[in-house]
Amino acid sequence: MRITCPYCGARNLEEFTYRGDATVKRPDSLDESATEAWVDYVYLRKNPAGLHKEFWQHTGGCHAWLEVTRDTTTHEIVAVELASKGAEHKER
Amino acid sequence: MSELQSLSAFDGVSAAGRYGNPNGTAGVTLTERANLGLATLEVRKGQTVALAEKVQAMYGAALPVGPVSASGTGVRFVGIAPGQWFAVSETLPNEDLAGDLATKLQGLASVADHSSGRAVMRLEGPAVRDVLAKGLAVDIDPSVFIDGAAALTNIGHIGVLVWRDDEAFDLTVFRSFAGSFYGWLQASAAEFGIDVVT
Amino acid sequence: MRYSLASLLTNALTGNRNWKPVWREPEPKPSYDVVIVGGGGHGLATAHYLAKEHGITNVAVIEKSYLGSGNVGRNTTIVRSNYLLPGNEPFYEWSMKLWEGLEQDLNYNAMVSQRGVLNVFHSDAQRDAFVRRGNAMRFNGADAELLDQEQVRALVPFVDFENARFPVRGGLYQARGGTVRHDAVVWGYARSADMRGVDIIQNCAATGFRIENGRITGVETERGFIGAKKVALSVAGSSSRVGEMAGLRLPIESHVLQAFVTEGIKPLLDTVITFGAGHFYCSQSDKGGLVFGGDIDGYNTYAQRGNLPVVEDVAEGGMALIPAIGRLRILRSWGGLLDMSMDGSPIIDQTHVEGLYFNGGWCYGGFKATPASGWCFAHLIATGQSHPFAAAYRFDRFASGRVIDEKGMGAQPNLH
Amino acid sequence: MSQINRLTGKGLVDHSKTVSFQFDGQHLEGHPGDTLASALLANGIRLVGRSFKYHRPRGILTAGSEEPNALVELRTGARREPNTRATTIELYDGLDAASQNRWPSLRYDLLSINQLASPVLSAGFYYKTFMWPASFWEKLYEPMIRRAAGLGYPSKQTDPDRYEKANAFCDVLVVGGGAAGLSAALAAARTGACVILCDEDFVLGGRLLSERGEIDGQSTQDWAKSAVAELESLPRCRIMRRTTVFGVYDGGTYAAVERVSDHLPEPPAHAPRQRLWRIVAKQSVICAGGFERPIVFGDNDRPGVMLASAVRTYVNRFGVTPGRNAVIFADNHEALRTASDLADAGVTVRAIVDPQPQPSATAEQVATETGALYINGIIDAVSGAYGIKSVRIKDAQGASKTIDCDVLAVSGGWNPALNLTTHLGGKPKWDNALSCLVPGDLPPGMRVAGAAAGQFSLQACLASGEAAGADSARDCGFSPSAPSRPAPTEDGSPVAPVWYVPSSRGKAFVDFQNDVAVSDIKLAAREGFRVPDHVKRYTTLGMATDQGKTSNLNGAALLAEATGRHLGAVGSTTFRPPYTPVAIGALAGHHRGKDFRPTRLAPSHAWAVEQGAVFVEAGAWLRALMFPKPGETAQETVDREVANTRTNVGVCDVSTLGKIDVQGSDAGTFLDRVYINGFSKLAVGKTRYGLMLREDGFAMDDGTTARLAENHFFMTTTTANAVKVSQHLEFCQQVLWPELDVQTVSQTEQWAQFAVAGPKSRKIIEALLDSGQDISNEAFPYMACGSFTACGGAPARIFRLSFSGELAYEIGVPARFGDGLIRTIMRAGAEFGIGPYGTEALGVMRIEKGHAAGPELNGQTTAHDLGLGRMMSKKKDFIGRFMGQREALNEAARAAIVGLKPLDPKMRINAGAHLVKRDAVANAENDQGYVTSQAYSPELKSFIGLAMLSDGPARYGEVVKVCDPLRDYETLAEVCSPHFIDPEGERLRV
Repeated sequence: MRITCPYCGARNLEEFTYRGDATVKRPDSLDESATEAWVDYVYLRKNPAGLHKEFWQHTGGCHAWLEVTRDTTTHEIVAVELASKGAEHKER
Repeated sequence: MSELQSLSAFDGVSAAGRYGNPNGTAGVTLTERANLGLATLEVRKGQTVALAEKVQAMYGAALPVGPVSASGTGVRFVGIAPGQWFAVSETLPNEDLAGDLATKLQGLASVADHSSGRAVMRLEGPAVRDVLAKGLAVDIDPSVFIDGAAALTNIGHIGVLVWRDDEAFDLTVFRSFAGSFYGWLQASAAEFGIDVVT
Repeated sequence: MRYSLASLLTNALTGNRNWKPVWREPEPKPSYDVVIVGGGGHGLATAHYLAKEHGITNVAVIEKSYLGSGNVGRNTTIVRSNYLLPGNEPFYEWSMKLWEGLEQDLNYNAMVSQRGVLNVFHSDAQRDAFVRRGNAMRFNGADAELLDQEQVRALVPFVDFENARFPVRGGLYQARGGTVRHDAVVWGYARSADMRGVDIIQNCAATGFRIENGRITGVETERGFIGAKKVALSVAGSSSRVGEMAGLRLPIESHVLQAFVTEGIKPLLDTVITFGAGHFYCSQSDKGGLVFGGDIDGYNTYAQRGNLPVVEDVAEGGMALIPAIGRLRILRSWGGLLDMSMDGSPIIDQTHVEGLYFNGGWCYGGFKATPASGWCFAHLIATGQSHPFAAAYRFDRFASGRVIDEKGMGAQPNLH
Repeated sequence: MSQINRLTGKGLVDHSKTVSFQFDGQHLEGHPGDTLASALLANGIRLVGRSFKYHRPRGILTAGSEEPNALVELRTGARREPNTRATTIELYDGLDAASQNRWPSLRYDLLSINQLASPVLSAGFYYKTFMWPASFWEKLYEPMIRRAAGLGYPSKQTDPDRYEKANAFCDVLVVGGGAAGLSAALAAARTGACVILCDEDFVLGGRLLSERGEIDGQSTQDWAKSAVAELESLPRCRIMRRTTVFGVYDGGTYAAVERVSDHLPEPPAHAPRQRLWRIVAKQSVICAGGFERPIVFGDNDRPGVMLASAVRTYVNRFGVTPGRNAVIFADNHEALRTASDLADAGVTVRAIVDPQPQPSATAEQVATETGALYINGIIDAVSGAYGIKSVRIKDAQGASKTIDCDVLAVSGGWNPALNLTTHLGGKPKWDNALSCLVPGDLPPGMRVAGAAAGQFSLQACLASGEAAGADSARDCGFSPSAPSRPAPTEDGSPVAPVWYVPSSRGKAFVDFQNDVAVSDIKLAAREGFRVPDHVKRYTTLGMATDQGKTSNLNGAALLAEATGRHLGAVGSTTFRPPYTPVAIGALAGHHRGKDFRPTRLAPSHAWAVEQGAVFVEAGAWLRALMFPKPGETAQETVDREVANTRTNVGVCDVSTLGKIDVQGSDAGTFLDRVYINGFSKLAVGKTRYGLMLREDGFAMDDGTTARLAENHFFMTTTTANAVKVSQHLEFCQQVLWPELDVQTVSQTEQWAQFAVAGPKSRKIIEALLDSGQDISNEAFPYMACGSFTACGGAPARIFRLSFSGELAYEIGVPARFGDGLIRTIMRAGAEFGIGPYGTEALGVMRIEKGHAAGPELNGQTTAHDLGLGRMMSKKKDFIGRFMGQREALNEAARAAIVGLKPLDPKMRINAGAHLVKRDAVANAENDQGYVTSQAYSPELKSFIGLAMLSDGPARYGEVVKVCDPLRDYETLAEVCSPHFIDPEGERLRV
């Protein structure tokens, strides 16, 4: 499998480190009532057969964290973006 | 300067000479590039434009966007990651480069010294691409990997930053890996013969 | 027909014309007491123990493909009970005991071969971790021995003791561990369940579940609706896919584990060996091939195949441990879909749907767990109570924090 | 006897040179260009091996990599290669091969008695017996089976040869250098596209070398030569001979193995034996050719029975005839060429046997031309166990006739070699016209041409190859010229294949190597194994080293008949990598032995070697474990190093700890969120200990972080977790809080860092520092840090930290000065009795101080377990905060860290031992915890240990039993505080 890093270009699988589901969002850790959200965030996964948005880090290259959209039945990769996208506008 | 002896990363690792296939001219020549100034700079939040302008003004180099390198007066800036560059200098040796960058780019980039943390070597010769192909999973065909092109990747389980300088390839690995990397290089270059110059 | 040397001889004399099918191929009945989804090792074992231990025989096992087409036919056939944590060790030791009596129980030779399982270590820290594990095994009545370098050398003289990057300093050895002929496990359980009246229905994928006010009433399948008082899911790598039809969101990811076999050679390796400094474990099949594997590919997948980096990683581990295998050739590689749970340990539990039971999250442990998994799942289905050996395998451990994390890797399936 | 079956002047071998070799100790000769198989045949040798189960005598069936029978042990000693196909071994001078799976000899093999028992040894017989008594399986049955099973003997010695890996990139990869492959490569390469052409053979041409056709007025052999010449002249085209593409992986990745030196007695100096190629191609054209099918009939495995196409290969390419009297048994017209080729080579063709229902005029004519008898009928029986002597032929009318012959050329038609098209999950589809499976859906970027696509005729191969090559180049953005070869018109009327001859006598084999016969498949079907995968697993059909290349379809046909289904509906098993077996060594390449993984050396390594240090692997690092003096035991060394550090001063290289630079205006906030305790309020010039959790609330790593400047922190991690922590921080930065102004970068390699510990450490640091810099207790108290210059201007960072519990400093300088600094420290420390200490002594001292390390930070412990629960800030957000609060992670019953003192100080507290109450039995119910670390404390003159004990902190003073049944050891120990020495930390602050 080859992943096209938005910065480095297409590289072999061994350069990337997998983390998993990129659709989960970290809840507020100060909200003591968020137990269910936290259990879901840390432990529960959709694990779809088909398109899956997932975190990879290009640890063998630029160390960028990526959001890769990949078909788990064919391994076809349909999109790759930097996970930090939009950081610039977040700061405003 | 300090009375402490300064040792290069290849000290005790490589010795000058001809290795591997002894026939004909060596397929590759290895030259260590010791005492270079090496540093990383990472842009501070929201300072991308300002940093580029400052680098242009101070070092006469256009900070590259993407994995290529740009040379200014005495300093080469190699793109290694979004908002991150690896700076290399002969004129500002060892710790000097990081100091110089930190002062001049104050507030625009976070600078870290790597002059001691990396081993830098130059590989050239008729078989250089064949030797590198044994570890480098990146297409270095001249038509693709043009002069100045750079890649942060792995060779034989060792992280390596490589950039092309005309027909030569400069490679950097972390200092502690110098011995293992040299072992891989010797094995991979053996069939072509390798000249080690120091 | 009972299997024996006598039956072999008599049938040989009649040109082997009188052997009967190992299992029937019945049409599905309109309804059953229990429908087990998944005709793999765990599903069939569950059917066998439901019938044999609990007298529940109005049971159907439905399989989307052919029997044993999943992980039970795609693993490296290793059985062992060398676990560390209280939630796991009693369960796997019970599984070991069931393996030891399996062939007589099933009247089917699954070639349970207690040739020993050796885990080598390379450092004092690794040794201490193995000692902690070995003592946990002893505390639970399992067998375990700590071997020094010389004892390891005696078992596997061709291991690299001279020039290794990570020298072997000793090992943890379980003599009762070993290998089992994986397909025979499928056929043996299927034959036994079938003889006890269980309907085994191949090429019958579940397409949905009928749930009426919180209670399961049956399974929609490719071959029509099948009513059921209880439905039991035992679908390993397809857990999330099938579970979703019943509204389950599971602490599970599907990953691929590759395995390899070499050409058949005369006996070389008499035990099962696991490398502690790389990803490599290996045994030699009775046919002569070295059967080995390593780490999972490490990304979610439903394709039963992996990629090249892991192939190379496993080969490097193999050469580092046994440099004599360099000229042996890999004949075939394959991949199995692992139901990797978030703490690396399985789940055998009821679901929020009344009458719907779940069995999954087996990670690497599925094959060796087959008998105990079937035993405990059958107990849960029959009695509604978790079996003591599987008491820790519940969904609620993730919310409570009582996770069973053998490797201490945390909530990241591909690290277990 | 020398080469009695060599056809003088024929073929591509070099008749002018001879090559000598050995088979089973017999000295023989061949020519350069031979394979072992062709050379054996040239010498009249037909008996080459024995089958797997019945040990039946076997000869040579094919001329390619699909060979199931002629497997030998090639080479001897450490280089012995079992199961090597005689048909693919390139003959070299001095080649030494031996037959296998026979004892005592190939001709007289004891286990051939298995044949007599074959009715009992039917498919799956072993599942039905060997069950009583259970214990006999390991003792008796299995060893017996294992000895009989397997084929060749492996070498048990280290493989002496080198292997390597290489990467290649191209526009178009062409797999196979036959008619289709050469056309494809030409069409693509002529456009200027970057093309790689791989062929498993040592001469390119494929079937072109084996047939006597014509292309563009040239012989096929000459055309192949000129095509190769043109390809070699094209700058961006690379031809890789002896290179098998064995696997297709995602993203256009193709794995190939190049047999660099296998055609030589041993690899030349500096050359590897084999090389693994990882080829990344934008487009690929699979031109792997096809496999001819045997016909299944009684005793169809006798030496001398050979595929018709293989016979042509031996005659036309190698100038060898497999025999002098031939019979042809084929259901198709193409095989008739075998008769003509043999006849023209001066070999007597006795008969052409045509099993088709209707007689064939064409066949009859060829028979007349070749002086052979034409019989529309079947082979009824074969005689000659060690080499076929005659065949009995039965004609359509039932009349039978026996004909003497020494070679029987068989053809049941062809199958495409479509294996590579299915590696990514593509399913082959049934083609009724061709009566075989053809490629189905192809992976992105892949095309198939020639026989591999079911285009069997020469014209079709050339045309489909050219088209596929051109289209592939076009898809890479090049512009090919218009096709020069018209797609051929319908090539011959398809005939229904004859799969097997039901009426013939003797065992009829489907899978030769594994001895799977027609009866086995019928039995499997009878027992309910009706899908190909079940039949395969039950009978072992297609599991042999040829993976069913010559047997799968015949097996499926028999299964179809046995289960009353149409063959197209039966389906097939799955092809998986590798296409042909691949040496494990090639897949490992350089990475074996010491090169398995790289080794990281610390800045003081060379110096430590000079001191005679003993080293230990710490992840990728080699660290000094201890510095023994002559005559010391390990325990004495460690005791000395500890005692000296506690009484005088010691030095230890701690450069391997992870060091991470954290900068930016939000650096403090960032650290607050990754550590359980706060850092944003840490004063500049101060250092603080911190603990990190995973998001699930369990401990991940710990270390100290120094604030060098307002916006500049310097974090240290454990050696083991350095990489993991970096990646974790990058995730937090880039994914969780991209809005923060924080930059992190690893500085592990930049700084050589040494711990100087002991009552006299300050004197040494003072001696190192350049004048005018004050590190007195007042100016530079415990946990202080700062930047200084040392030894004449070297930049130095000093941290007043202590892992040992003594007055101690860590001094860091740029790594290039590391070697110089350790030598200077030793010189400066000499007068104070300085001594180096290794990780073992370091471990002892940290245990004496109760500092958690790897064994405690094992991923299963929480802040509470480590006695750090109170550090968890209630006010702020941090990783692991929420899940870390779960009751199960904080309840008293959890095992938490304690110290253990043996009642008898001479008794060890074995690490890994479990803990039970003093009088309790050692079993699971009573298990209350485990020992994580143990050491001998010279100061306390006692063994001590750290342990995780249920409700431990509340049990100080209680005596527990330390149980290590694994090592048959027990002792009693008192639970105490983990801080054995200087619990108040006074020594740190002097």
